[in-house]
Formats: sequence, C-alpha cells, structure tokens
Amino acid sequence: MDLLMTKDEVLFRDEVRAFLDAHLSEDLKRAERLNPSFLADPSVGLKWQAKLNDKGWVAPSWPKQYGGTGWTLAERYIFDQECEQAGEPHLRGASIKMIAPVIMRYGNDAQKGFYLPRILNGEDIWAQGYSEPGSGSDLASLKTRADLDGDHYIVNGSKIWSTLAHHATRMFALVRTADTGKKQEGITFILIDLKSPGVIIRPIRSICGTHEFNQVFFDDVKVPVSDRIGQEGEGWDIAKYLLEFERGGAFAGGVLRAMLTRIHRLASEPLPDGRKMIDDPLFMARFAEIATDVDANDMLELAAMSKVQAGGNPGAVPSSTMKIERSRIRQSIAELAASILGPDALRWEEHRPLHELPEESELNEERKVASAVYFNSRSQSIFGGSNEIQLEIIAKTLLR
Amino acid sequence: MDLLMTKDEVLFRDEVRAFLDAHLSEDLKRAERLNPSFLADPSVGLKWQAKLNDKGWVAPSWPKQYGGTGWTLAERYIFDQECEQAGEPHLRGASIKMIAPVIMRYGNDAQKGFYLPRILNGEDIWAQGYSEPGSGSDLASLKTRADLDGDHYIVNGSKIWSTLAHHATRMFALVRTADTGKKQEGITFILIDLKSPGVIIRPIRSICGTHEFNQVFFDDVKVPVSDRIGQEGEGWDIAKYLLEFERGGAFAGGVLRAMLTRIHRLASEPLPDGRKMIDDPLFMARFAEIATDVDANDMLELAAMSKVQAGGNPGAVPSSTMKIERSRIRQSIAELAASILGPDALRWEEHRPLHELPEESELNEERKVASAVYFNSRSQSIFGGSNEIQLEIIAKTLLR
Amino acid sequence: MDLNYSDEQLLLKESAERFLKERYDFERRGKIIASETGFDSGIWSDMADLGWLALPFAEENGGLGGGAVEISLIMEAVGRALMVEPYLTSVILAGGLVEKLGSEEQRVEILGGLIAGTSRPALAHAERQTGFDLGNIAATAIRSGEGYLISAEKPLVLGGQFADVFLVSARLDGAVKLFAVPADASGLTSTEVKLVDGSRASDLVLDNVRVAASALFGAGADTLAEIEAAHDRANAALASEAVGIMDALMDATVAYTKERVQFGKPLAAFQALQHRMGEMAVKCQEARGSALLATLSVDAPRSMRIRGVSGARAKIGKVSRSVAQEAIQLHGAMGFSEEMPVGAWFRRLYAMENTFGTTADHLKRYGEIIRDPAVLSGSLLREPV
Amino acid sequence: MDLNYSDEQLLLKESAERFLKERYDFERRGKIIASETGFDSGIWSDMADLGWLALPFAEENGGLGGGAVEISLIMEAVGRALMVEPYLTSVILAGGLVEKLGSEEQRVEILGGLIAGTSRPALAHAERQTGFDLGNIAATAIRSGEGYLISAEKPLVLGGQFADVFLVSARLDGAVKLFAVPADASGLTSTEVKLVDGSRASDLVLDNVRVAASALFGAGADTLAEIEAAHDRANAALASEAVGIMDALMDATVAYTKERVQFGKPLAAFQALQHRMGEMAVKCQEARGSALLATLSVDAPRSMRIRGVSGARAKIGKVSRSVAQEAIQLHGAMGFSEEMPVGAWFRRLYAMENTFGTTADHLKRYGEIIRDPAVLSGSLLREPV
Repeated sequence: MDLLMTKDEVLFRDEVRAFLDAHLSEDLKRAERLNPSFLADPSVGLKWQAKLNDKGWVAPSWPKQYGGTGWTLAERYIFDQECEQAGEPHLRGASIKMIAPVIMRYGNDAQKGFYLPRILNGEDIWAQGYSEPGSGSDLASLKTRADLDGDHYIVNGSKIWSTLAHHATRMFALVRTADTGKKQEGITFILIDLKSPGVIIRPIRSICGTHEFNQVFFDDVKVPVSDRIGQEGEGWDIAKYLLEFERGGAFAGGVLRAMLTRIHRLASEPLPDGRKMIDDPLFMARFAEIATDVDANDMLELAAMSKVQAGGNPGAVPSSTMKIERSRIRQSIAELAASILGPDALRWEEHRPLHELPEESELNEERKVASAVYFNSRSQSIFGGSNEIQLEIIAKTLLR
Repeated sequence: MDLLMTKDEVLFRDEVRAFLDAHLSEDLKRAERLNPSFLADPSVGLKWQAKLNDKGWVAPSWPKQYGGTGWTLAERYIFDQECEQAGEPHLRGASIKMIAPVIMRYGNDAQKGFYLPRILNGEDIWAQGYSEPGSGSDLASLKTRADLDGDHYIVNGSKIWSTLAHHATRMFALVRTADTGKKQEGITFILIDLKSPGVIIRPIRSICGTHEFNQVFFDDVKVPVSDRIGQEGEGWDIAKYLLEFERGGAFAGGVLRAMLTRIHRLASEPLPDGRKMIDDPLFMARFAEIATDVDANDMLELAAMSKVQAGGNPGAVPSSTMKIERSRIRQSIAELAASILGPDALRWEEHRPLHELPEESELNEERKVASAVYFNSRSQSIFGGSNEIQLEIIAKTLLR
Repeated sequence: MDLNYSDEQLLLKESAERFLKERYDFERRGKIIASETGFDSGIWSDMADLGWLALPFAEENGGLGGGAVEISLIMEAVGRALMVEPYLTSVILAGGLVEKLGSEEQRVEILGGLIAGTSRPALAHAERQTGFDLGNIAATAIRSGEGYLISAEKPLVLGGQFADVFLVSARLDGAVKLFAVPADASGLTSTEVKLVDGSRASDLVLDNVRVAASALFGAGADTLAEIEAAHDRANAALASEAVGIMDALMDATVAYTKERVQFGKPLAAFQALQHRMGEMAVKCQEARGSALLATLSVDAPRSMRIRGVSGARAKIGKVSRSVAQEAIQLHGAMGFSEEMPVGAWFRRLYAMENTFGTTADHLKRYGEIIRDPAVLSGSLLREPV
Repeated sequence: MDLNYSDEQLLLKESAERFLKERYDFERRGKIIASETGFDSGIWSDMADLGWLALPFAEENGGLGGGAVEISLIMEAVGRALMVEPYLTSVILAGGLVEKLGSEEQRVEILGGLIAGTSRPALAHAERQTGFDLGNIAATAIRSGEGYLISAEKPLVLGGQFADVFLVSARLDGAVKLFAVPADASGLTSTEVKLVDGSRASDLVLDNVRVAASALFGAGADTLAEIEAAHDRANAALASEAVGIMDALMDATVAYTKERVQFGKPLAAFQALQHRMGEMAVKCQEARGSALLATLSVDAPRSMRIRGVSGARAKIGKVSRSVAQEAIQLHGAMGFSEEMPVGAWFRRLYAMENTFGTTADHLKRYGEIIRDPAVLSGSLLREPV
C-alpha cells in the first residue's frame, strides 16, 4: 500500500502538463476563473473541447472503442488534477458523464454510432430531464407522460432544473409510460430532440445571478420509439446505474485543491488596509481546517479508486460521504473566500457571463466573482442527490 | 422597555453583595470551584444553607408564607447573579426547586407543615424518582408499581439517575397505580422515606469520576397513603406542572457568566511556556463567541422573566431554546477551558470530593478540575429533558 | 428592568408590518429594483406620512421622539420586506448625526427636509483603507476664503444614489470633521454601484469641492466619537433588521415544508427536517435576544454599548448565515432560484455581514471590550442614571 | 498507488482484533486499571509471542520489518480495546528511536529485550515549557570521567511507569542528545501519575544521574530531527488508534439505538437520530481517510510528512471529539455513566487530543506547512524515489 506514482504515470503527468501549458489559453482560464457555476458556459467549454478533441482527450472516462482515452483510473485522477490546477473550463457534464455511459451500456448499435461521436465533437449538448416540479428527491413520483402512438411517443409534462437546457440540443429524460404496479416500474428512458415542436424552455435564474437552470415544457412532443433507451419500464434501473456509475471514478480532489490554491493566492495579496489575510490567525486556522478536509476527501477518493481498480466497490457509506463532503468543502471554501472581501462584498456585477467584461487584475477579478461563487455553492448540497438523501442512504446501511 | 435597575434594586444588590462578602467563606468557595458537578456535595451545600437560613435566604423562589423570600423575579435574578459571581455552592436542587413547589401547589396542610420547614433547615434532602431503566425520555412508560394495601402503598420497582440519592433522606417518585387507560393516567406522585426497609441504593459513577447518580431499588417498600401528593392518577399532571414551574424563573445567566469570568482568569495567567491564552487570537475568538451566546441567553432569560412578571408566559419555543442553549453554553465553556490545559489534561485526580485534597494555588486547582468539569458538562444536554426532547417541543410548536 | 413592549410599540409594530406587507410585496420590490432609479418615491412619501422618517428625532427637531426600540420594530419589518430604500442610512445614520452635531440651522434645514420626505442625506465617511478603523480617514478639508475645499474618495456610500446631500468626513487641521456637501456640488462625481442586496450605492469622488463655512458640523464636538456612536445605532438597527429576516426565513421554511410533498408526505413530517427547523428556531430566538440587547445598549456607556452592539452583530452574523443556508437547503432547488424571496433574504443577510463592520470585525471588537473583567462579568442590568 | 490491504495485512488486522476482543474486554480492562501496577504482564508477553513487539523493526534488528500500515492496523485494534499497556510509547516511539539512533550494541540490548517482552523503554523528552516546540529542552548532560552526568525534569513520561529504561534527552554542548538511563539509576526519582485514559505515566526527576559513555545515542546524528520524526510516527499511530475508537463508538451507538426502545420503537427508528448517526459515519470515514494519509506519509519528505501527520491529528481531533460527544448524547444517561465503554473511549480520545501536540498545535503546524503553495497544491501522489 503506497501513494507512489509509477514512472509511467510520472511521464503521463508531465505529458498532460505540457499539453495544458501549450493549449489551455489565458482567455479560457480567465473565463473559468470568472465562472461562478459548476459547469462552463458552452461558448467557453466548446472551445476547449475542440482542442481536447484534437488530442483525443475529451472523454477520459470513456473506453477507447468509443473514442475515449481508455486510461486507468490513476491516469484519470492525474489528468483531472492537472487540468484543475491549470484551471480548465469544466465542460464534462450531462453529455460526457451522464448520457454517454448510459448509451454505451444500454444503447443499441445505431444509438451508439449516432450519438457518441456527436458528443465528442460537440455537435450535441445534452440536458438532463429527471426532476419535475413535484418530484425532486422523490424522483420516482415523476409524472411526465410518454404515450405510444405508432412508432412515436407523445410526450406531455414538464422537467425542471435542467442545467444549460437553453444551450442544449437534446435531453435525456425519465418519463412515465405506465401507471400500473410500483411507481418505479412505469418509468422509461427516452432521448428528446429539443428542437422538436412543442418544446418550450423557460429560464430560471439562480440566486448567484446566472441563468443555468431551466424548466422545459412538453406539449405533445413526438419522440421516435428508436430514441428510447432500453425497454419500456427499464428507466428506473438505468437511472440507478447512472447514479452508481460515477462511484470510484468521480474526483473532486482536483477542483477542491485548485480552489484552495486560488484562495491562498487571494489571501496572500495585501488588502486595501495593508493587511494580508494569510497573516490572520483566524483566517489561517479556518483555511487549514478546510485543507485537512480536502486531504481527507482526496484520500477517500483514492481509496475508492483503488477498490474499483481491484474489481471491488467502494461501498455506499464512503460514496455518500464523498458526495456530502465534496459539497460541504466547496461551500466552505467559497464561504471563506467571500468572507475576506470586506465592504466590496456589497458590489454586485449583474452582467453574465462575467468574462465578457473588460479585463482587470486577476485579484480584482477573483474578488468580483467571489460572492457569486459562494451563492452558487449552496446548490452543491441540493442537486445530484441532496445531502439529506445521502444521509438516508448512510443511515440505512448502518442500521440494516 | 429598558435594562435599568430601580434604586431599590441597587440597594438590594448591595445588600446581597455585602452578605456574601461577609458570610461566603473561602473554604466554601474553594469547594465549589473544585466541584465538577452541577450540585454541591451536601456536606458543603448544607454548611452554606445553614448560613443562608439564618438570613432567611435559602429559598428565593418560595413565597414568604412558607419561609421563602417573597422576592420579585428581578430580585431573584439579581440575587442569583451575585451568588454566582461570588461562587456560592449550588445547594438548590430537587429539595428546594422541585418537591417544594409541588407540595405548595398540590400538598395538603399537613404535608406543607411537615415537609417544607425540614427542607429549609436541611433536615431533609430529597432525591428525584422519575426515570427508570426502561423509561428515560419516554417517562410515561414507567413501570415502578405502587399497590394499595390498607393505608399503605407497597412499592416495587426501580428508579435510576437519582442525583445524590445516597445522601438523601427522601425521594419523590412517579409510580404506577393503574394499568388501564392511557399510560399517563395511571401515574401517581408519592413521597418515599429512603430509610424504609426494602430500599436499596446502588451507586453509579459518572464519566467525570464522581458518584452523584444512583439506581434505587424498591422491594415491597411501604409508603403511607398520607404521603401521596394529590389524587391517584394525578402524577403526570403534577410532573408537568413541575416542568413548567421553572419557566421564566430559572436563570443560568449568573452561573454561565461566572464560568466565563473563571476561564478568563485562567486564560490571563501565563502558561509554562510563557504564553497567555488571552493573547491567542483563536482562543479569544472562541471565548468571545461563547460570551455572545451568554449575553443572548441572558437576554432571553430577562425577557421571559419580564413576561412572567407581567402575568404572561414565556412560551414553549423560548423556554426550550433556553434549556438547549444553557446546556450548550456550559459545554462550550467547559470544553474551551479544557482545551487550554495542554499535556496536563492527561493528569487525572481520582479522589472525590476534590476539595479534601491539600490546597494548591487557585490556578492549579482550576486546571486540576477542568477535565472533570468538561466531562460532567456532557450530561447537561441529556438530563432534565434532553435537547432532542426540546427540539421535538419546538418543532411541534412551529409546525402546528 | 422591563422587556415588555408597550401598547403603543405593539401598535407601531403591527402597522409597520401591515403597511409593508400591503405595499411592498416581493413582486413589487422586484419592479423597484429593476426600475431606472431603483427607488420608489411613493413608498418614501408614505413613510413620511406615517411618521417613520420623523421617528427617531427629538420633538424640538420636528421628530416624534422615538427611541431605539421603536426603530428596532420598523427595522424588523423593513428586513422582512427587503426594503431597498435608504431608511437605515438616511434616517438613522445620517439623520442621527445631523441631530447630534448640527447647528440649529442645519437641523432645521436637513432634518426638516428629511422628515418631510424631500431630502435624503447620506453619510460619506469610510474610505478604501478604513476597514473597521473608523478613524483611518485620509480625506482633507482646507480653509479657503469663508469656506472649505474638500478632497476625498469615498467608495460605497450607502444610500448615496438616493441622496441630495452628503455628510462628508474629512480631516480639518488633523481632526475628523463632517461637512454638508450637496449632491450637485461642482467637483463631486458620483458613480452608481449596484449592490448584492438589490439596493444601490455611490462611489464618490470630491475633487476640491468648495463648501460654505456653514457646511461644517459640530465645530467643537468630538466628531469621530459621534460617528462611532452613530454607527453603533446603525448596527443595532441592522441587528433588528436581521432578526426580521430570520423570522421571515423561518416562516417561509415552515410554510414550504408543510406544503411540499415528497415520498407521500409533507417534508415537514420528516423528523430529521423537524429537528433542523427546531435548530433554526433556536437560532432565531438567540438572535432576538442579541438584537434586543443591542437595541437597549445604544445609549449605555461606551463599553456596554460595544458589548451590546458588536456582540449582537457578531452573534447574529453567525446564526443568521446558518439560518439562511438551512432555509435554502430545506427549500431544495426552489430555494436556489431567484423566484422565491428566500434567496433575496439570504443575499441581504450576506450584505449585512459586510456592512458597518464584518462579523469577524465585530467579534474582535467585542473580544477586546470583554478583556476587561469588569465588562465581562458585569450584569446586563444597569444602574439608573 | 495502491490503497488496498494485502492478504497478509488483512490477516494481521483480523488476528489483532480477535486477540484483543478475547483477551481484553471492557471488564478485564477495568481490572487491569484498578490493579496495583495498572499493567497486565500476561498481555504483554502474549503480544511478544504474537510478534507485535517485533513488528516495526528491521529483520536485522530481530524485527519483522512491518511498516506503518501494519502498525496502523494494530493501533486501530488497540484503540477499540482501550489498551493501557505502552505499545505506542515503548515500541513505536522509544523503540523506533533506538533503532534509528542506537549503536549495534544498543540495538541488540534494548531492542532485543523489547522484542522479547522483557524490556519496555520509555522516551523522556518533553519538559514543562516544551509545549509543541520539541527543541525547547533545558535538561543538561555534562561530561564527567568516562561518562555523563544528567540533570533533568521530565514530567508526564508516557509509559514511564512501566519502563525499565528511559531514553532521556538532554543538552550536551548545546545540542540535544539522547541517553539511556536505567529506571533504577541513582539520582533518578519517578512519581506515578494516573492518567485520564486509565493508563499511568511518571513525573521524572534526574539529579546528576551518572551514566556510562555507552549510554549516549547517535553521537553524530541530528537527534532532534529523529525525535521529531519519531513523534510523527507516533502521531500517525495515534491517528489510527483514534479511527479504531471512532468505529467502536459508531458500532456501539448503532447497537444501542437499535436495542433501546422509547415511545414504542427503537431509538434507531427515529429519523432525526438516524441522520445524526449518518453524520457520525461521515466523520468516521473522513477520519479514516486522514489516518491513512498520515500512515502513508511517515516516510515522505518532511513537508509532506507534516502535511499528512499533523493534518490528520488536526482533522481527527475535531471529528473524533464530535463523534464521541454524539455517541454519549445518543446513549443518553447510560453514556454518561462509567458502566459502558462509551465514556472510556471518550476519555481516551480526550487524552489523545493532548498527547504529542494538541489539536490546535497540529492545526497550526499544518497551516504553517501549507503556506508554501507547492505543498498546498501538491498531489497526494508522490513521485517514486
């Protein structure tokens, strides 16, 4: 048991580092620094994706046969860390990390052949269609209907909190095709072309001032049966597979450590009154506490990865712990960064995306985005399985 | 609305202060400083009680007709603050604060005439007989039986967590006299002479190293019917009355502020390496935070008192808030004090009571008792209605 | 000692809440924020009519002689309604300083207009480097002819965007003094700043602005001490505003969880969430106690005033943040959208944590004051004067 | 990088847990603590037979060549069992220093006895004023004839009460050096100290104690650096011991709440308590991650070693205290009595927070190391050597 890289991994890391040095341009890094959200705006993300695509590095988690990298988990971990330290825009969202593994696992050859390349080259951007106004944590109670009509489904209903749906070309959605039996059993997984007639997208602005979420309405939207994934009624299992897919292969260690490094830089600059926060024992104590949290979580990620690499499963308690802790650490860092703004915390720039504004010093730009990052961070414990749901999972495992 | 004392209250405060100066001797104060528990050992408490009894100040909360002081709530508050700042041994426990108000409200003249004077002069020390091994938070599920047999009840069962029962002469107890109807309805309130045949007291040592709790067993113990308070089946109402009695008339502001003052003194002394904790920004930040908690709680107590003085009721949410916060603040102060001991925290003096040990400097003695005070403080959120029970009460009020 | 509200105070409380509930709901507020000026002059003149603008001032100055308690009741309602108009900065902060330091003439003129609703003074004191050290002021005033020439950079003047006259602090012969400077004075430039809480402020630059001799406030007074005291009054008011917001967050969360059904029952039926709401209520209570202490401390001797005011800002900063975060969490995704007021309360509390001292600043100031054992151990009850 | 235990390691873990479960239950431990010596020599010789005492030492020194991972597994079991015998201080701390600094003769003699179970060395280093500054040592050694005269006050020598030989640090020509001093040396007085965790230590005073020239360890070595490294190994071991205790507290709490019925159902059926146990489990997991990092950092370059070890002690200090407090709370009154092991685990964790640096000390040390951006941003993965 050890934490040592192999010689090949060191070479790999150096190769990644060199690529990032050469291709990750300042304007992309600046756009990412000024992005308060989890995912990059597609206008930014697609630019970076194109460069990665030339190198074949868009989808580190995909098998080689589908155009992925075929990397080991350790290589993916190293790649992630290097990209985060370099400050790459976060482009890997619903398309690469969610719908792609579903298509690989449950899709037929036609679906794989059509959809996967369009993800890699950026032709398609996918939105998630899970939550509904009445179905959040209790996802299985969803009501959006898909009624079979010849070789089409007719979809009616509404999905909410669809990230970047206003930029997306397609949506994968859980829909109800039957009302009999357990509510989980009537759920089907379909792919919806968002340019179809009857689709209406309503923007929802977040408390961080950004439009990233949407409500999507479906009014007699026609979806070919060929765009169903798996069988009717198999949707719930597919959704669960997706949930578990990331276990042991999702890293937040890189982004959290990069956030720490950024706040360290911010705290090392003198404030208007001449003090540096890094010399303030209270600031440093909190900063150090959070850094120990990052270390601990990073180790849990590595341990989970090791288990998966050895053919095992990280287990429910560690997985939910990591989900909870990632959200809390992100929130803590964002909160600490915002706490050192002083009166400038009151200044609010409404324009989005922020990187369209005239360039200022890196420090000033960090200060400009810090409040929005803090507000945005509150979503981390809500979306993707709230912390309450994670605690339920842990408690069930403990008490069984 | 204001925080000003009247001129008479200032005079009263000065009188109390003068009395404490004159009569609260150093050895009593030292014994209290070295007491890790909530209540003083009776050997100490009774000495101080005798002096107070001479002055007529044993029972600030009692009406004058029963030998109490007949003070206003403001006077009681001032008295409490002065006594705590002076460091008086805490003698007012189950006898003065619990059974006495019950006897005054529900007892007959014979019971009042016999029992109340014996409390004031220290002849009787009472223990509480509520909890049972199977009935803690769920008190109404208690099983100790009292069966009527002529002019006596025959009591069988067991009570647990009876504070100082090994020093007590009598116990007031909730017992089951009927099994029909709702479980609350079969409960009766009786007074048990602990010298009766069939009473066995088993000591329970606490994690702070002190013997203050006991389990008390009853094996066919005879209790005269004349020692029943109220009617059969009225026990639950009496217990509830007692619970509510203290509302608006229980102060922790004094003791908490006195604890703060003590830790301030401790932190102002140089440590072996020459540093003073009071110069440590992290210590002071935590200390100040706790002090703001004390201020806030103190204000809630004053506000509750004002409400009661004006004939109102402080309400369930403020009352439960104060119960929760008192426990947490006490725990926070004790934890902070223990955190500055350094390696000396490892030294454990087993002897009890600590005041029997040879005298050392006040600082050394504070350091000697600090760990035990911290351990003891953990009980604050458990006994007398756990914090979980308080949260239930608050939630019920909020959500109704 | 009496902590019960009088009947008049209860009436004021009720009328303030009702007025804002009717006239300043969340939708209406959204329109005000989105408007050109970011200010509703109708509301402001209604407040004048209701006497709110006259409330804290002495009757001899045309006021109603209300005290800190009356102000605290208005501020709680202002918090719940998320009002963006400059009640705190124009009436309590600037108005209060004019009353304390102004000559009779100045009082008549500025307070007269303020009370009538026609003038909204704003205090331009803190500078970039000032932080929490109110005496760290670089602006200068030099005598010139009959008057003064003032040069200053005053960023983030709260209420500045709605002001017709500024109270600008500057050093005259080394001592900090205040000067009345009309918003349209030549040499004064004001840049609009949008604030995180939906209100607007000004970045002010004064470049050799000429004012008359009569513009000087309190020639012989300890101006800095009065500015500190005025900030403490404003901080006590902020504490009450925060309490109003916390209660509103609590109410909204209880209402939402009672209504929102998941897994076949309302969220409010889940015990884990019940206890968390219980913890929120505990924090609301504590904040209320703290704010009340601050309110009743503004006229106390300085050390007790600091204990009350900075203690409250420190404590409330901490618990209000926690309550706001929990409110968002328990609202789930809805709490994260701008469509409910939860996020707006959250942002206002965030702004308050950085107004007139941060939570950390106030904790430090409080900590310094309670290093004195007499302050630390002193009863909250005070001797009569 | 591989974080999976080997089959041998899993076997060791299982055997350690089983051995202590069978031989060192809570009742048995109570008897050891209450005994005259506070030590069970039977257990100690069993540990010798099992090879635990030989575990960390190189085969050339008669050891088994186990690494930090093997030690961590033993320490987890030791934590759960609440063992009061000086495994940590005699084997890991003192034994480790003898191996690093001792001459061949010293190693043969002291390690030989230690491994055989006949000798239990103890390190007497920290002094009253030392605090967390390991170099702050006042004890002196002066040359005298063929040997040295040592004068020192060494309070709270852990394991001292069970030791036959002390490794005493003292300044020789200004530099800190270690000397072997037999427990029965003339001029050495040892006073028993009972500890909060049930173990015993010694307050040691050396008044011109004469030792031979051969008593000096590592004449040419940087003794202080080795003492620091040894403390870091001990701290990593403490981190694992804490993890063992936290898991035990978690298990006990789950078991108790499943069994204890109130209001007609087991406590474990109350969702509010379920979520709190969930939070405890989160903390246990985090502590496990931290302790593993500490374990795998003891041989890393100094800055990375400190990041791993002090980071873990800081983090685990905080979360273990919270878990212990919650365990008591969820046990209710039973958790507050000495009749269940919960309180004893609580007290051992408390002792650990004050052993080889407090939680605050470690957080500070960690904070100083991560001021270097290279350490802060550095991957946990290290380049091969």
